[in-house]
Amino acid sequence: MVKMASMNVLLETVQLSRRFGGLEAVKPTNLRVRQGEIRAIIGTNGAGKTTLVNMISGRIKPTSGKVFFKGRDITRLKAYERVAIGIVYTFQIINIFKNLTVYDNVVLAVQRGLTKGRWGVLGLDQRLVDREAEKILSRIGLSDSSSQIAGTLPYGYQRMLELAMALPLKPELLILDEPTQGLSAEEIERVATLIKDLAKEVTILLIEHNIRLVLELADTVTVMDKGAIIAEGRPREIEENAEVQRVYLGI
Amino acid sequence: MKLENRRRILTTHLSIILVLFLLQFVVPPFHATMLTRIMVFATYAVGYNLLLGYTGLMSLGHAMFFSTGLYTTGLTIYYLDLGIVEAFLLGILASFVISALMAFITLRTSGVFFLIITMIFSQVFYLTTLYFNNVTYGDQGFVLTGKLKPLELAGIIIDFSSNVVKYNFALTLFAFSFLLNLRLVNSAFGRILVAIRENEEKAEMLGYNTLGFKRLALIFSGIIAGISGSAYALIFSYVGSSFAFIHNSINPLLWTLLGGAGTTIGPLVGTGLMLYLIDFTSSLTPHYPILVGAMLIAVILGFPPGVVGGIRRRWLKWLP
Amino acid sequence: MNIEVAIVLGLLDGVILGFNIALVALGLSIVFGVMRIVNVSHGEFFMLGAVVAWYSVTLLNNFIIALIAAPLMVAGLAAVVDRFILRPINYNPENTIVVTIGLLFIIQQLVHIIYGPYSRPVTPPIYFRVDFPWFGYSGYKIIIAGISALLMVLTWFIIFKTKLGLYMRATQQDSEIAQAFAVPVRRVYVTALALGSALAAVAGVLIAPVQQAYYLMGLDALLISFMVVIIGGLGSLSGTLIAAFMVGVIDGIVSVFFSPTLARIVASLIVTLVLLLRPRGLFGAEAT
Amino acid sequence: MFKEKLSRRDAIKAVSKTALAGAAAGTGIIGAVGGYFAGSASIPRVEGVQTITRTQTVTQTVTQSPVTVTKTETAPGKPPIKIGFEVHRTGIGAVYGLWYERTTLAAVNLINEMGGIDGRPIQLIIEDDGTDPQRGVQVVEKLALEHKVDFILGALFSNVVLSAAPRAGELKKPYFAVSEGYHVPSGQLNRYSFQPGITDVRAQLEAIADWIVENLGTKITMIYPDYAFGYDHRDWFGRKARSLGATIKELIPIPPTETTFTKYFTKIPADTEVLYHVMVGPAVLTFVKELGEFFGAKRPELFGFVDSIEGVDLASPGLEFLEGTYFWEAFPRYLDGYDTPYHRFYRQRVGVNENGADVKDPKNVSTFSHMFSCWETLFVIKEAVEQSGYKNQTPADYKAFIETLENFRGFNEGIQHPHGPKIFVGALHQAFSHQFISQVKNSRFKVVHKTSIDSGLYESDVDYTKYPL
Repeated sequence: MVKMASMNVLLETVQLSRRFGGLEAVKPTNLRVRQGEIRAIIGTNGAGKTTLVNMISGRIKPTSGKVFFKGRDITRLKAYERVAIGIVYTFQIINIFKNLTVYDNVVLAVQRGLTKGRWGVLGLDQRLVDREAEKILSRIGLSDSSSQIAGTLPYGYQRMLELAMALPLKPELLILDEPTQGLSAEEIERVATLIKDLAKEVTILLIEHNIRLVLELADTVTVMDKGAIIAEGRPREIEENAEVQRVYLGI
Repeated sequence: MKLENRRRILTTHLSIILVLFLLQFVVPPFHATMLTRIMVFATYAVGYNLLLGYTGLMSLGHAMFFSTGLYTTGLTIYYLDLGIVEAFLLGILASFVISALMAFITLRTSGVFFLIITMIFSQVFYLTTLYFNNVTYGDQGFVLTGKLKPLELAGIIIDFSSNVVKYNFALTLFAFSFLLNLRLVNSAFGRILVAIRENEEKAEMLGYNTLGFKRLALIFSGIIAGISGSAYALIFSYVGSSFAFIHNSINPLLWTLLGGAGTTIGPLVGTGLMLYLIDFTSSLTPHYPILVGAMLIAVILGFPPGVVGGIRRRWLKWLP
Repeated sequence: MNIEVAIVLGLLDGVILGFNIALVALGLSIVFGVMRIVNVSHGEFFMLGAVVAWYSVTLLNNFIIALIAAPLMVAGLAAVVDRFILRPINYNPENTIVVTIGLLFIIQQLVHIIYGPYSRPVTPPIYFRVDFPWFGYSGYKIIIAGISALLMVLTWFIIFKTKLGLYMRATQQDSEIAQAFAVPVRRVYVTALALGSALAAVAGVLIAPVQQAYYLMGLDALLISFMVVIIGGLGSLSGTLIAAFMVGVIDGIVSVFFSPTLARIVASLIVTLVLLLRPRGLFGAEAT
Repeated sequence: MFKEKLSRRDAIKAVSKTALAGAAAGTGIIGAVGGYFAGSASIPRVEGVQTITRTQTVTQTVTQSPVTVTKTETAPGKPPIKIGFEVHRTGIGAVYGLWYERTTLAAVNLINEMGGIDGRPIQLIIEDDGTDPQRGVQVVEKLALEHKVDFILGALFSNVVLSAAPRAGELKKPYFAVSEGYHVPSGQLNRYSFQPGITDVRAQLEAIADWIVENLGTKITMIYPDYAFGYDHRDWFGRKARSLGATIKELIPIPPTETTFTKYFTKIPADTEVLYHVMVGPAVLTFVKELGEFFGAKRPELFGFVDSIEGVDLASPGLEFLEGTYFWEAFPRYLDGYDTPYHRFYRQRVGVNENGADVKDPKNVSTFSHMFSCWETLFVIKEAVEQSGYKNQTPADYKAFIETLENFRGFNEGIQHPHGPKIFVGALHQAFSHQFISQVKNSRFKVVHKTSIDSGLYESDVDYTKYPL
């Protein structure tokens, strides 16, 4: 049983593993994410990145092992409870309320952020909610299209919206699962700036294929292969790591 | 829901209630009784819509909630000689208990399975009313005539055998559930239900206890259905097991879909349309149930948003 | 009363009616398995079978014709339903239930108009009485069991030994992947619905001489096959059969020793338990 | 026996006097007069108990009926009298509904030919209730408030009667049930609900129990549907049979939804002498067939209720087993069971042949045993309107109408009452008549016994005349 980790470790997984039937998607893994860093996880498809972060965000249960957040064992917490303590996850495939207005999307996040406790949301000051929502909207420059149906926004804006919806939840650990997937060059730029901007306030766990972006953003890079961590270090070190080059860059 | 719309919405709903109130002075007596019936069943539909239209859960077991109110009120008056108020409140209490129970059992399933399990539980309830027919008189049912003690409010005697009382009692209950529903769906709560309907996974990742909110929705829905059941017992003074049968679960489904699922006004419109349609066609042909069938198919195939849903889509975007 | 006799008879009745229930439930199960939809009007197809039986016996004085005509007609009807009602709504599970409820009302009323409100008896093709030591029993019922068994073997053959069956099973596994492997999913859907409905119709024909042909007889058949299919596991053939015999026997025996209504209540509660604890049914495949 | 039983209630005492007097007189049927009789002033001659022995072969065909109707034109310019008819055109009551409608139309036509009611033609307004309690209430409201009918000819099925009658009471419309259920006389309805057309089930059982116990056996097993109608049988017959020294060996309730019955037969005790079965609903044929398969030749005596096979041809496949068994009939399906000119006349007008089937389609068997209640009820309304001087829908006129009706003591046999004379107990709002017991011979009913009217009378504390108007 691991004793409580040093103060600056925000998230820690201990021998965390998951198997689907015969396949061991994630072998027992120990991952440590420090407060305030941007941590990137890279690896080929099926390396187990998404499974790992899903266990961290609580969307799937681990087969064995534990997850600690700020030293507290949260392995048993449900996903929505983890959100409440500051672990926020954004999906790999854009996942917003496509049939609702941009405004409603943001408000749903805002009102959650404004309430503590289970049913607190039932008695909420609508004016306050509106004000907060406006702030968020203007931050991502969607104030004008607030009454537009979210699904009709350009792809990039949908991604921006999704990221923006994470803010009101006051995350301490923000898990971004391939946020630039399918975005155009300048859309990627916009997202990148937003991430840098966010990083001032929160710790970020970033799954990303776009190496350039990873090297540009990440403080630390973790490389996964076949469900296990094979390397970890500063971007530069990783770039030079022969092992990584072999499995990942295929060199 | 933006603030500027709130006033507009409230006035719309209040004026609908006002119109319903005024109608009783102008329409011929038969239509007054039809409206009474419509308002009772519209209340039922409002409850159903909260679950189907806003939370996206399709139940085939609401006859159970309706009948819980119906039987509790009916039996307590019949055997315990309770007053109308007590019996009515007990009816609400009972439907709360039952729907809470169901909320915790049935919501472990989802989709088609939720639909089937609610249907089966409702079937169990129906069979139970038959099984204990030495108490419930089963399919034959029992009558409350002469057992409804007139109420005395501030010197005014309220006698439930009078059509005026029936009408305004129905109106009061409808107005109550109508506005309660409006309040719910226009609140943060309602927005969460819609979020669950639209994308439960995302709603959970926004930190909402989706299961908890679904339970809450089912309970509200069940209570409102129960209220209409109790009201039916008091207004039409007959209690029988046919109200627990599956057909009575299909009715609110049809009414809601026809009027427009996920609209606050839809249930009233749907119920009104359907009851009048049946009353009209039944005098032309004995085979009016065909109409019910045709309607169900027509709405799903031809006009998914339903009447009010369509109006909202085309003209009044601000309608809740 | 004589307990042994009751049990013997309960078993006999249970198994023999189990066969008939199984036939109806099998149809429901195939449709769900392949298309992932619940056809609420399935019971009406059963009823149509019985009504057709009455017509062919009364007008043509021939029972066999019904055995062939009924399933064909119903299969045709099913194909129409698939094309003009289910496909347009993309087989959306909830909507399918709503429209098939609608279909239920329409079929019922059409039969009411054409065939009338009467509950009409149908002369069995063969009639003899089997004498057991303690009681007599209808020979025709035993024949029903035989034919039903035959039809189930046939169904099994179609599903496990033919290309069509392969397609069906593939679609049941995952319709997208099946599509990718050039399985004509749409046609598989039509066939599945037709086959499932036809089974219900045959069951209706067979049962007509035992019960009668009545325009409201469908709902009860539907509810029972619901139970069977859920206990057996939606989409699981073997499960459906075992469950059918279980339900048959339970109904056969319990309702004699206790109140039949109580038996129904208990059965329903068992079903809900199964749904909650093993959503895939007692004999259904386990979750992966 | 009647003495201490009837000493309670004056009404019933008066009745029994007339009945007994009738029994003493013991003469046949009275002339074509028909009509009502009030108080004990005019004593009707009512047939006493007699077992029909001699087979009456039908010589003349139904069409040559001796009864002559004096045709009268309805007084010109008089407004029609509106009668609303709540009928089961759909749902489980549909078969009955079909024939009830036909009988009612026949009666209305006849009455109008005879000059209508109080010189006013009857305008019949028909509404279907789908055999559904909820719609039943709606129909009453529609008839009373929209069509503004004077009277409502009510429903047959218990649940519909029970849901509709209270509403009719609230709307202060006289409601005439044509059900045989124990609803009206049980006192749970109101001052406005009557059942003058047909005897209620309790009275039927009171009347026939003696015969069953005397002629068929004392060890009785009862099979009945597991719902309200079945319980009426279980309770009322059970009580009466025990009081007559019979033992009920076993009670076997069967759910309405049941489709196969063999399994229940194992519960029938071996020493059962009489198997009392009342099954309503479509499953009855299966029931009988399986009964046959189960027992074969070695069966106990069977006593059943014609309700089971109303509208069903006795020659239907599988019913052979009923050969030699006994049935209760309210009104003999086969003319020769109770061959009177009025009966013939009635059949002719309704269009039913001497075998109880449609004259046009002999395969289409009527619900003959019950449907006469519509016919006779309409004539009771006519009688009461004319006696009470009811003119229009004022509280005063309704009061007069109801009180007049409550003062009726019975109805003489005639074209108005082809089913035979009736005793009417005003306090119960209920009529009492002969009951018939028939045996199945050569796939047709053969009446073997006709009970006296007063054997059906039971004591009751219900007194509708004390209910508010």
